[in-house]
This record gives sequence, C-alpha cells and structure tokens, in this order.
Amino acid sequence: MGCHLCEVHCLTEHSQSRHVVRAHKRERPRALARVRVEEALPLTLAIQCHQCDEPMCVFACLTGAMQKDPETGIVTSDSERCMGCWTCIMVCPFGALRRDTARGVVAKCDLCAHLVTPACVAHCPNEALTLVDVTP
Amino acid sequence: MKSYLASRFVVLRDQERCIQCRVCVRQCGYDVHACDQEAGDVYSSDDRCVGCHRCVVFCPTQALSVRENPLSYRANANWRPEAIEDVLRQAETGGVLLTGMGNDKPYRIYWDHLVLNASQVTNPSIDPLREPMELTTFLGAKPEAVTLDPETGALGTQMPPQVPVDVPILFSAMSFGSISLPAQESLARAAAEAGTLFNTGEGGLHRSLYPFAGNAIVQVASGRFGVDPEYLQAGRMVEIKIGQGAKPGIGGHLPGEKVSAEVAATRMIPIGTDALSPAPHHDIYSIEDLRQLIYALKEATQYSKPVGVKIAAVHNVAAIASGIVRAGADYIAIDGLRGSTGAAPKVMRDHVGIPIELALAAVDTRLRQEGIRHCVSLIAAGGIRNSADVLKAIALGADAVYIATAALVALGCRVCQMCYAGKCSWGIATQNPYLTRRINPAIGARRLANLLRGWSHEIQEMLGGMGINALESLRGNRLHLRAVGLSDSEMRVLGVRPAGE
Amino acid sequence: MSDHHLPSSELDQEIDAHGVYYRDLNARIRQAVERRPCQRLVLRHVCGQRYIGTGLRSRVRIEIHGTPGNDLGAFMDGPTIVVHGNAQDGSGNTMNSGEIIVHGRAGDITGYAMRGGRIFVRDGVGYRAGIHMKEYGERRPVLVIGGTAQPFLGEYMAGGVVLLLGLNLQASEPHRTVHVGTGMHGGVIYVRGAIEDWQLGREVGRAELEEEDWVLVAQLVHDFAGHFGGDPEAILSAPFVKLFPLYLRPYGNLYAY
Amino acid sequence: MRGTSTRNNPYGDGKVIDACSIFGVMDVTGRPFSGDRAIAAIACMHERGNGLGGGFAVYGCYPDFPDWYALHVMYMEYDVREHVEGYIGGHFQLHLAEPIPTRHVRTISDPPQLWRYFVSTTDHPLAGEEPDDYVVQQVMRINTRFRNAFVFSSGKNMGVFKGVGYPEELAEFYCLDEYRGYIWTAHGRFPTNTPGWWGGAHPFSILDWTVVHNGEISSYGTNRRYLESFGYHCTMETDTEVVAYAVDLLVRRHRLPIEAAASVLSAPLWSHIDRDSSPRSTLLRALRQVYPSLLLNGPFTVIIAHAGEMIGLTDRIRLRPLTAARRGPLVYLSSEESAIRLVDPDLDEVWTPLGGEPIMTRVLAPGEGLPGPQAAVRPLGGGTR
Amino acid sequence: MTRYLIIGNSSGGVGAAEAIREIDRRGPLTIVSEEPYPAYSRPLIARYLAGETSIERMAYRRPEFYHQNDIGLVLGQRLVRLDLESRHTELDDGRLLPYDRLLLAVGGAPIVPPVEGLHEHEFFTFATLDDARRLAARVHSGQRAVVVGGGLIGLSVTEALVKLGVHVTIVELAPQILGRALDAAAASMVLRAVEEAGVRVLTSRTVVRVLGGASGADVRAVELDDGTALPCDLLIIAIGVRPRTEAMAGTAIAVQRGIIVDRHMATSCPDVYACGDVAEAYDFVAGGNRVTPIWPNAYLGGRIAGRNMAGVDTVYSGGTAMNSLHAFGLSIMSAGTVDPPPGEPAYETLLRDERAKGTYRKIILLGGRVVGMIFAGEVDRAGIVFGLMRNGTPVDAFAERLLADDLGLLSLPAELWQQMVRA
Repeated sequence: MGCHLCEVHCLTEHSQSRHVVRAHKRERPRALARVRVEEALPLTLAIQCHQCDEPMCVFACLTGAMQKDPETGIVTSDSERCMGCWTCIMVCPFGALRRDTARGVVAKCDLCAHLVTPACVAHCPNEALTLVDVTP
Repeated sequence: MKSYLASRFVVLRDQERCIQCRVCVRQCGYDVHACDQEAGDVYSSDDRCVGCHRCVVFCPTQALSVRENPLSYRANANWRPEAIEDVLRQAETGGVLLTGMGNDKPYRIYWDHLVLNASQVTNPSIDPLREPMELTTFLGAKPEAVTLDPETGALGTQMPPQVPVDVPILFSAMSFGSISLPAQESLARAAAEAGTLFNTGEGGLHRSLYPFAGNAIVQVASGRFGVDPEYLQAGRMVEIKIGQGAKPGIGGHLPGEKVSAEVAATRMIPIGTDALSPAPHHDIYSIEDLRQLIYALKEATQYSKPVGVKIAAVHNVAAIASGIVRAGADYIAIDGLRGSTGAAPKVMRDHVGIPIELALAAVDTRLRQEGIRHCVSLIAAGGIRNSADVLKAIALGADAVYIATAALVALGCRVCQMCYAGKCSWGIATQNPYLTRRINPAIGARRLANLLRGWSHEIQEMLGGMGINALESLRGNRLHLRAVGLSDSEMRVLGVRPAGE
Repeated sequence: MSDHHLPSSELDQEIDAHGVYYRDLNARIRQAVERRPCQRLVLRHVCGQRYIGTGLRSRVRIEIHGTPGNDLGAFMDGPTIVVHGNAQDGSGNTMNSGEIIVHGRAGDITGYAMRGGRIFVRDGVGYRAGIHMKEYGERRPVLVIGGTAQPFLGEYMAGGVVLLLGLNLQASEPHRTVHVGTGMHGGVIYVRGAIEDWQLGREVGRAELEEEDWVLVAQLVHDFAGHFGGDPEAILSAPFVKLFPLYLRPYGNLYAY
Repeated sequence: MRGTSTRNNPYGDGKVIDACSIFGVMDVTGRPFSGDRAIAAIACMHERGNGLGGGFAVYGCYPDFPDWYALHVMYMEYDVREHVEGYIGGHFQLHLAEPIPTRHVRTISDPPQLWRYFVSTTDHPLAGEEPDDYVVQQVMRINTRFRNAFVFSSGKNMGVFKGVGYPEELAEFYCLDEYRGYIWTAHGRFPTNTPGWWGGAHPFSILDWTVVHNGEISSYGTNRRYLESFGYHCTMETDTEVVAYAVDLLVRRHRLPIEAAASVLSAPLWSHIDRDSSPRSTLLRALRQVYPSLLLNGPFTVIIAHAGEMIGLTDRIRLRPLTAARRGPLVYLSSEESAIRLVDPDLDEVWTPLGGEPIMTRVLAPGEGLPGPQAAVRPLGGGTR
Repeated sequence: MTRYLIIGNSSGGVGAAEAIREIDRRGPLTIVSEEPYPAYSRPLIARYLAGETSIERMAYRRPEFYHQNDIGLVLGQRLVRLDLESRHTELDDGRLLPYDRLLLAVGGAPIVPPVEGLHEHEFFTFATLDDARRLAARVHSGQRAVVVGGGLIGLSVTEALVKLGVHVTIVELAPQILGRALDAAAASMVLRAVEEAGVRVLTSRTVVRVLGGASGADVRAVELDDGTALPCDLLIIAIGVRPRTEAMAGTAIAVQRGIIVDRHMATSCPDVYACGDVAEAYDFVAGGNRVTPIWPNAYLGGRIAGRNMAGVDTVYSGGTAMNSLHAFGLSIMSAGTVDPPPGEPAYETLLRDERAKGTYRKIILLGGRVVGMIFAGEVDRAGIVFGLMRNGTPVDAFAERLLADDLGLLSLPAELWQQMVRA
C-alpha cells in the first residue's frame, strides 16, 4: 500500500543501534534499507532480494563474496570480501540490490537471518510482505 | 474566495523524533504532510487535517500527534463554534453542508440509560464457557402456529424461508462505491467466517464477492443499481431499502468520480457517471406499492428467500412497520437517528428521525399489540457500539442488530465524518486505488471476525449472568432492562421500569 | 420481430388465465418455460394478474390477451412479451433484457430503471415513463412510445433511448407533457413533434438530430411499424428533436465541502 | 374528541396511515343499477388491500325516502344505542329506525350493531336556516360525545356501507346485492395497523359527500388544524377525513365550484400559474394564496362523490394511479384498468388523467346528451394532458 | 562413476566444479591450476596492489571449499598435452590425468605487442596475482608509470598506482579510453575523473620504443609514435588478453580465436568442454560465438559446462560483453552493443545525457529489443534493463520508461513484473 515502513524498519534492523530514531538521525554513515518500495501510483511494490534459485548475483560475483547458503537458501554478501564492483547489481533482473557507496559494498536483503521474522514482514501493517519458505 | 475558517486540528511533530521517512506524507489522504526535498524536512498543513490519526498510527517513531485546534471563540451557548463555522462554510460555497457517518449531536443515548439484569440467589447464573449457550437466530417470517400432518404426525406447516445467523449481529448496508472493495470484501469474509450476513447496499455485488453471496443481503434501492435476476438469486436475503437513519426521506448520490471501472461494472452503469438514487422508489408511492415490490422480488426469487424492508426510524415508525408487515415483508430493519452514512446533508443527519431505542421499542410493542410480531424479524440499526448495546436492543425486541460504524472502526475508521470526500486515509470510504490498497481483506476480515467473536463472548457472559442460555429468551424481555435517569414518558415508550422498581 | 403469429407447434402452450390467482398463474408460466421446452406461450383472459414474466430468464415469447397487472416483466431477462391490450403500471421495471410490445397503452413508470431490452408501446404512456433508465456496456435499453407521454418522461434518466412519436397528436398540436428529462444525466430522448423548452427539465438540452441519430430513429420507427403497422416514412417525415443531458453531473455543485 | 379517535387510532399515531384500491362507477343518466360491477371490480384489486377495511358508498339507494337524512350508526356496545337514539329523537324528527340488514359472513367477525335512522330537521326547533350545517353539527356531536357510537353516513338518498374485512366480503355482509344506485364508489383498504375498528374504513362521509382515498396526505397536520378552525372535528385522525371536510367547506359552505375546489386541493404549481397569462391565472393565484392550508400534499387519489356527482382527483404530480373509462352512459374510475376491464371489457375509451386534473361526472340534465370523448372538466389550473 | 577433470581454477573452473557437485557428489573431480594459489578473485589484484586487501581475503572460495566438495586440487601445473583418444591429459611434471569429462578453462594470456626494446627491459602485465605481486614489489610513491592501454585493466592498475602515489600516464591507441566498453560520451566522463585524479591520458597514441636507463633492464622512458618521449620508472602493458589455445594445437578440438563451444559448452570433441576466456561461446547480442573474456561469463559458462558434464542437459543462454566499472568514484555499467554501427538504421538509441549532473543513460534497441546499454551515475536498477536484454524481451511499448529516474520493476508492463515476482 506504499507506506514504506518496510524500508524504515529494514534500515533500523541493519543499523548499529537498531533504534529507529538513532538509526535514522544519529548513525553515520546511515544504514541502508535493503527493501525498496517502488511506486507507480496507485501501484506500489516492495522490491527486495528474491533469494533466487539460480542467483545471477552469485554467479557473477567477482570475489565470491556473494553466496547462497545451501541450507537456508539465503543469498548473502560477505562485506569483508565484497569489493564494491557491483557486478551483482548489474545482473539482478529485479533491481533488488543497491550500492552502499559509503562502505563500498553491496547492500542486500539477508532476510534478517538473525531474527525469526524479518523486520519488514514483522512491521508490514498490511501483511503485504510475508515470508514464504520455498525451500524444496 | 478567502476562507474565514480556522483549521480544525493542529498537527504536532516532534522534530527530535521525525526521521523524515515520509510515511506520514504518503499515508495522509488529505495531503496534510509534505516533504521539503531541499531542506530535507517534513512539514504539515494543519488546515487540511481531518483528525483521522492515520499518520499518527503509522509514524514509526511516534513523532506525530494531532490535537483539536485550541482556538477559542467568545463563549456563547447559542452561537457555538459549529454554528459559526457552518455559516461560514455556506457563505463561502452556497452549498448544502455535507457530512458523513452518524449524528454527532448530544441527543440522549438511551443505551446509556438502560442497565441489564443479573441472577443472584433465586436463580443460578450460567457459566457460558462450559455450559451450552445458544445465540443462533433465525431471520424470516414465522407462521402463527405449527400444524402437524394428521396422517403422519410430521410437520404440516410449510415454513417460510429461514436464514440462520450464528451471532445476532449483521453488517449493515455499505455499498461498494460508498466503501472500497477491499473494505466490503473484509465484511463479506468476516460474515462468512462468523456465520452472519453482510449487506451489499445499493451497489450491486462485485464479481469477486459472489463466493460470499451466501452471506449477502442483496439490497434493492431506488436506483436499482446492480440489480438483475442473477444478483437477486445470489443473495441470502433481499432487502428493499426505503430509508436510512442518517438521512430519512432523501436519496443517495454517488458522485461520478467515485464510479470507477469496478464500481461501474458492479452497479452496471457507465464509468464516471453520477449514480443517483432517488429519494423514493418510483414504483413505491404508497404502502400497497411496497407490497407490490415485495412480491415482485418474491416472484423473481421464487419465494425462496426472505424479502425485508429497511426504513429509517421516523415519528410514526410503529405504524409504518405495521404496514410493512402487512405488505408481506419477512424482516424489517429499522435504522435510527444515529445511523451512519457515507454522505448526507448535515441538516438531515442531525435533525431528522428518532433514536433507534425508542423506535425499536415502539415497533416491537405495536407489532405485539397487533398480534403480528411473529410475522417478521426485526433488525435494529443505528448506533450500536458494543455488545451491551446489542443485548439491550434484543431485550427491547430486536431479533438482531446491524452494525456499520462499529465495523468500520474495527477497520481503522476514526469517525472523522469526511467519508464523502473520497480521500479516506484508512482506505475505507474511497475509490482511489492508491488508498483502497490499504485494506488487506484478509486482515480486515480477521479484525471484524475478532470483533464479533469478542462481542459474542461478552453476550454469552451477560446472558449467562441473567440465567439465560438461549438468546431468544431475552428477545423482547424488557424485564431484564431497567432505566436510569429517564422520564416517565421515555420509560413508557421503552416499556422499561425504573431501576429499583 | 413483428407480431405475426408463429405457426402452432408442440412448442406452443396456452393458459387460460381467467380467474387464476396471480401467484398460481406465474407459477404455471415458470413451469411452462422452465420444465418443458416452450417457444410461445399464449395467455388468454388475463385481467390484472401481476408480475407476468417477472424475473423470468428465458427466450420464450409470451402473448397476453387481456389486461395484465402491474410489474409486467419486472427484472425480466430475455423473454418477449406481447400484450394485446393495455398494460398497467410498472411494465419492464428494472428489466435486464427482452422485449415488451404493447398493442395499446401503458401506465406509469413504464420501463423504470430498465437496463436493457426494448419496450414498444403503440399508444401513450403514463407518468414517469423511462424513469431512471440506465445503460451499461452493450446493454442500451429502448422505450418507444407511439402516442404521447404524461409528465416526467425520462426523469433521472441515466442512459438508454426514449423515442416519443406523438402519433395521436393532430398536425402541429404540441406535446402536453412537462418536466421531460428532469434530472436527466445520461441517455437520449427523441421527440417527434413540437415540444417547448418550458416543458423540459432544467438539465435537458435540445439539438437537431445528426446522422447517427437518424439512423437509430429510423431503425426504431421501422421496428415500431413492424409491430403495429403504419408507414415508417410518413412517421419519419415529421420534425424530430433530440433531448440530451446538459450535465453528466447535474448536482455537482450542490454541496459545500 | 374522545371515543372515535382512540378507537380508530388506539396507538395514538399522528395519523392513521393507509393506502388502498379505489373504484367508482356512475351512470350519467341517473339510472340506478346493481352493485355487481363495483363489487367485482374492487375484488379484482384484492392485492392492493389487506383485508383490514373495505366499504362502499351508494347514491340513490333510498329512493323511497329521498328527502330524509339517512343516519347510519354503528354501536360498539349494546347499551349505548338507547342513549344515542334518545339523542337523535331529541334533535331530529325521526321517521324510521331499523337495523341495517346484514347477513353472516364467516370472515367478518365481531361486527358492531348497525342501525339506520331516517330523519329530517324540518320544523325542528334547534335547526337553523341551514339544515345541512345543523346535521353536520349533530353528527360531530354524536361522534365525539358517545364513546361507543359512531355515525358513518348522514346524507340523503345515499348510504355508506363499510367495515373491517375485504370489500367483497363486506358487500356480502351488508347485502349490497339488494341495493341499486346510480353511483357506486368502493374501497379496499391497506391500513398500517389493525384497530379492528369499523369506523376507520372508507368511504368517509359528511352529509352526502363521500371520499375514498388511496395514498397519504403529508400535509394532514396543516389541513386538519385549518379545518378545525372552521368547526370540523377530525375525530378519526385519518388523512382521508380532511378531504371530506375540505370539500364540504369549499363547495357547500364557501360555494366554490368543484373545479375551483379541485384547484385548491391539488393546486397547480406556481410555475404553471405564472406561465398562464389569462384571467384564469388571477383566480388560481388567489385560490392558492387564500387556501394554502388546504393544499393536499403527498400522494393521493380520491374519488369524491356527492348527490349527482362523482369526481376523481389525483395529487399534482400524480403519485397515485387513477384510470378513467367510459362506455355509453357509464363512467368508471379505478386504481387499475384491469378492474374496469373485468366488469366492462369493451370500453369506448380509457384514459389516465393528469395530476391535479379532476375527472368530474354529473348526472345529465334533462335533454343533455352523453359526454363526448374524455369529457372530463379541465381543472382551473389548466393542467396538461 | 564419471571422472571429471577441470583444467583451470578460476571462475570457470570453480563454476563447473560447483555445478557438478550440485548433481554428482561422488564422481572423482580434479582441478588443475597453473598458479600456486587456490582460486582467488582475479579482479581484486588491483586492490591487492593498492594494499587494500590480502591474499587471504582474495580467496574466491573459502579454504574448506575443495575439501568439502571432495575436489582434488593440483596446483602449479600447466597442461602441456591432450590425448583425446585415450582421454588423458599430460601436465608439466609429466603426470597423466585420465578423465571421462574434461573441461578446458585455461583462460587467457595478456597480449604483449611487438614494441622495440620492450623485451629488453622490465615491463609488467596485470592479469594474475603474481603479476600484481611482482609489480607491488617494485612500486613506490613518487614514481612515474606509463600504462599502455586505456581499457578496464589499464584503468584498474592506474587507480591502484595513483593510490600508491605514482604519477601515471595512460597511452591509448584508440581515440578514447575504454573503447570496447563505453561510447565516447561515457568514456569522457571517466576520462574527466581519471584526469582529475592527476593521471595524464594520451589517446590516439602508441608506444613505439622502450628506452632503458643506465642500469640493465630498468625503463627510463618510452617513445611515442609522435616522437615524444615519456620518462617513466614503470611500464605496464594492459592491452588485453587472448585465449590460451596453444595446448589444443594439433588436437581435433576446433579453434578459431578461442575454442569453439556449442550451447552446451561442449567442444567439437566428445566429452570435452570449454569455458571462460579461452572459449568462443554464444553471445546473445551477437547471436553467434564470440570471445568475451568476462569473469561472470566464465563462471556461468563453467556452470553450464559442469551441469552438462554431470549429465544434466542444460543450455547456455549466452553471455555478452558486460562491465560494471567502479573506478575513480564513478559507477558505470555497460553491456552489449554500446555504439551501434553508424549508418545502420535498424538500431534505435534511447539517450538521456545529463553528464553535468553525473547521469548518463543509453539504451540501444534492435528490433524492439535491448542489445546494448550504458548506465552511469544511478545504476542500482540497471540490472532490470540488463535482464530485459538477456531475456530478449520486447520493450518497444515501454522503453522510454527505462531511462527514468524511478526505473523499477513497475516500469515494466504489469504482466511482466507480475510474472517475475511470482517466479
């Protein structure tokens, strides 16, 4: 419905403090939301990593930073190894990844692996976002 | 023209907490909030605020609050601010003052002067959690007596069509058009889940809601929008809408801008044309004409479903109800002074009609005096706010109640009374596709079903307290009501004794 | 379809309605239409029975001899009803599709809220004929009146076509109806003969017929003559005027927000 | 004002609301005929009523006593008759008193005692110059003073026969097959309550004015208070009553022609009056200005009858139906055409009048020819057809 | 059990190994690498040179990768001979490795042009970690370097050298830098950034002679074709790579510029596959085989080869030239045909040139489909366009929208994005 609260809470969850006000107003560089709400009003669509089965970003990654966990299916980028070439961004057909220019790495949805429910899902007021396990 | 009106609300933004996420900007249907891209801050235009709290609720940092504008007028018991502002508004526009929702004037709310009974010592109260407790209500005309087949001893009476509801609470008519499709779908799904009925209003039944037609009361109103044989066949009951509590005696008017493609398809009118519902049905100018339409609908549905009539509570409502019974209606819905609407002239909403409590009591009493109470079910509407109101209505004589405002409040409505504007930030009273998406019917249905479940539990508790385990034992049982702070004449109309007597 | 009698066949049925209570009559009609294949149903000695054809969804042709009661063909979806006599009030009420052909006059609110189908009335109609007619998608209802109409013709009209022929007027005798098209916000009314501005609702404009109007009117006049006889060319040779809604939203400025 | 009003209206409604089927038939030659047609026709419109009231007015039914007022009285209690008869005896010259003949009808339950008294006022010491005024006064007095008695017919050579039941049942009950009249009006009632009160049925009458009515008069409160200032007691609290009194006031007391009275009751719209440049518009304007309180607003069709006259009238925007028809000397008025067709299939003409346009039929003067097509008298307001 | 042999331990080889192991956990799998390191990220060698990363952090796969996947790793050995008949390969040390399925992922070798005096002096190429280590050992702040070649490798080494305080001059034969990846306009954006970083760029110039210093192999200067001499302390040759096809000489494996493979990444010989910089594989833009020495293409080609080697019939959708350049603070992505051949009316160019604001977008259409793109500036959603290009999606109806700032999935027709989201 286009409230963008998923972005707010994603950013918060990926911040140092994980406090919504601090994360947005105090922390520098600011954390980045890994979900992005597109608007073509009246339509809105929350775009985030689809954790593809054939993840082009993983295939294209020049450094091996981008990996898909064979157990969880979650695709994550190891920021230690990411060199910020953003080839992954170029090959993502969803446009779901974004540059973290301040840190020189890619920022992508990790499904809040440390949480039971990703922050975006937990805070979506309209249940537009749900976590679907498609692991075969 | 320069407006002389001051803003009604003040929007307070705690800049310390505001993270410029612009959730408020996007959530407000009235464009109260805006973002200054250059300065990077968010600011508010208070004069547009309707006090719906959408931004307040959705602000992730609780940075927002909305207050009534503390602007003071010189005290005047006669020229109160509302009177002054109404005059100003009309001086600026020359128009009819429009408003939404129900009467907000301080007419006496009789529910709040009626108290319920409970058992002590002489009879036991019942524990509804463990003991049986029946709320099922059958809507439809009942024969005067049961006859047995002399041969077989089996039932001889041909029963008129009966529609059971698991809770005596139905969703009142709200058309697709006046409310959004997701809002109506929420009602439909909740009705199906809770075992009750929703009412299409005069807007037809959207294709996507046909799966819920078994829980639909399909309304036939003067504009006949969306009415065709399929629609009539689909519904569980058919309702002829004569009037509504918020605007007795006048028709409806869905402005063309709300007639979207989907609304148009459902009403079966071209996109963007005004949907005018005339004040009267032009085939009903008299009571025998009502009978004619009732039987036309029964013919069209082969006498398979109850055909009811909804009227506004007006002065001679008892006599009118009597006539409606005699015209062959299977149920009568009476909508009181505090009944709501998507749009009504303010002057009608606030000054026409009588409270539902008095109307209901009068009708029930009259029909009993005439010996025709069994011929109809009575549905009371207009101002039911909680389960106690439901139970009091039943004790006054209703078979069931209609709720609408309470249902919309469950979906987020703050009763801001701006439904007619079509900008409802809660996605309820709007056809703007950006706004209507705010209601996820799955969530809406859950909220509504929760409400009904909660009320239903409370009703069972209260019934148990009275030592009653079947709702029908309370129907019209005014001995379980007592009045507090009412005049003799009010108690006479209500048929209720004063507390302590 | 002209009103010639179809050859009698086993698909024809006949009911003598004399003294039959309307509910029984309509039950028999439904039975005839639904349970047995019936293309043509002749009702004789009809006198005031209501709801004939009401809610019926079928392609059957019902021929009525006598005076049918109110709400003839209400909510009807498909049948053709031919009345050999006058029709009373409420014919074609909220009708969806089908045809009603009245060899006589019809009463008040003929075609109320009709959404589709066609009504042809040989003579005049009562008050508020064509009130709140509407159209939707492919459905464009048509009401053709051979005689004159009483006031409030096409009130609230939201769609469809009304053709008023005034065939019973003397040459140059004006129509007497008033409040024509009051509240009209859709559809079109064609009037043959003289009608003055004061006879029209405030929301109604008048115009000359254009080519496409003539095509439609000519078609309807031919159909009318097919049903009732008469010379279509003679009918068409008189002056016509086209009435249309001036505003799609007649009450747009009524409210203060 | 006790007794009848609470009987008719035991629930104290602002007014009793009812609606109905109406029918009237008249032979303009004044030749009496049986009630078969009226009874069959009103029965044909059975669906428009609900069995809670029906009645007939028959003109010319007492040819043997043409100059005596025929008072039809219903007694709801046995005792009261003695008192009322004493009163009648004391205020009129009583020529004949007899029970109204009735027969048992299964569906007609618990009828009141029904009596009729043929009276005159001639030489009565209390009657003044205007015997009709005197009769009206006495009828009003009986109806308000005696709790359980009610005069429901008081004209000369005419009678009202009404009660609770379907009209065809009441015809049977009142043995109407034994009467003949040159006007028959009939009513099938659909009231919104069931007082079980015979006086509440139509026709309503005062003297020989009778009214049968279909619809509801929304201006009732205004009309009633106006009429009360002229001494009419609206004992019934039904809207139909005011029609009878209004006609009595306008035609009998104010001596207006019935056409003018029709233009008061069903006044033309100001826009119509303003467009009329003839002298007639001055009259219409004055009628509306003087009698605004007698404008009958709301949906109605009435058939008003009077010695030698039958008038059909609808409201200004014709919210209730009325069909008129004629065959030879017979003129019909009916809620539905089918009712006329039932009793007279081959009519010379059938039409529906415009709103506010009265259809007036009079007994022909000697030598006068039959009326031509649609020979209704136009309303003064210049209604359009 | 099938025995798999992979020659080459970069992205193609790893991609194949991973694909094989997704299907076949048991068949013996051996990877042979000429280099002494487990797979590392070749593109990171510039970072290494700049001192921004370490050999450990450059690992392309975690150290446990080979063990966990039961892969035999042979390091420091070059393929010297192929025996297709007996299905053996011979390595430097004379070892014979048998195979049932063979993948040739031996990559490319830097092209070294015939320049007078070049081989007499010390010069550097920049393709391997060892190249970088060699250079790193020689570089220090304040030196002057000449980088021959203004392509991606040239720029990446330049950036590293600049970070190390080296004064760099780029000599590019073509009239513009990055001529293969970018059009002139986009290249000018890079040029500006490069020059702002203090780098001198000489285009339409070439080195004709290397001039030595007093002591042995040291470079003193290079002489350009216009006769000018550029004094320098370091000379880096970065003008591209060529497929290393020498070991295939004499075999039946069909070779043109590179080893020709079909859509299954199979060579002309049974059970022999090839991928990566050595292969001439399907290019979906060209519609035919081309050498596209691009890391992601190598991985993907390897992956396809691996699947087919393990018996799962899989078709290579193709690769094309594509680059995500992030250098000197600029982000530029390009792919496919970035400069349509002049005078070809079949091509349509959609252009949004706001270079002043740092934005440049160009989309080349052919037959209503995207065949080339350049995104500079905001590039986060360039992948959507690349996806359309790769899928050959007809974009006529909405192509203009792809240039908009708010480019997103919702810029696509509803049926398209709905299908994507559902999948």
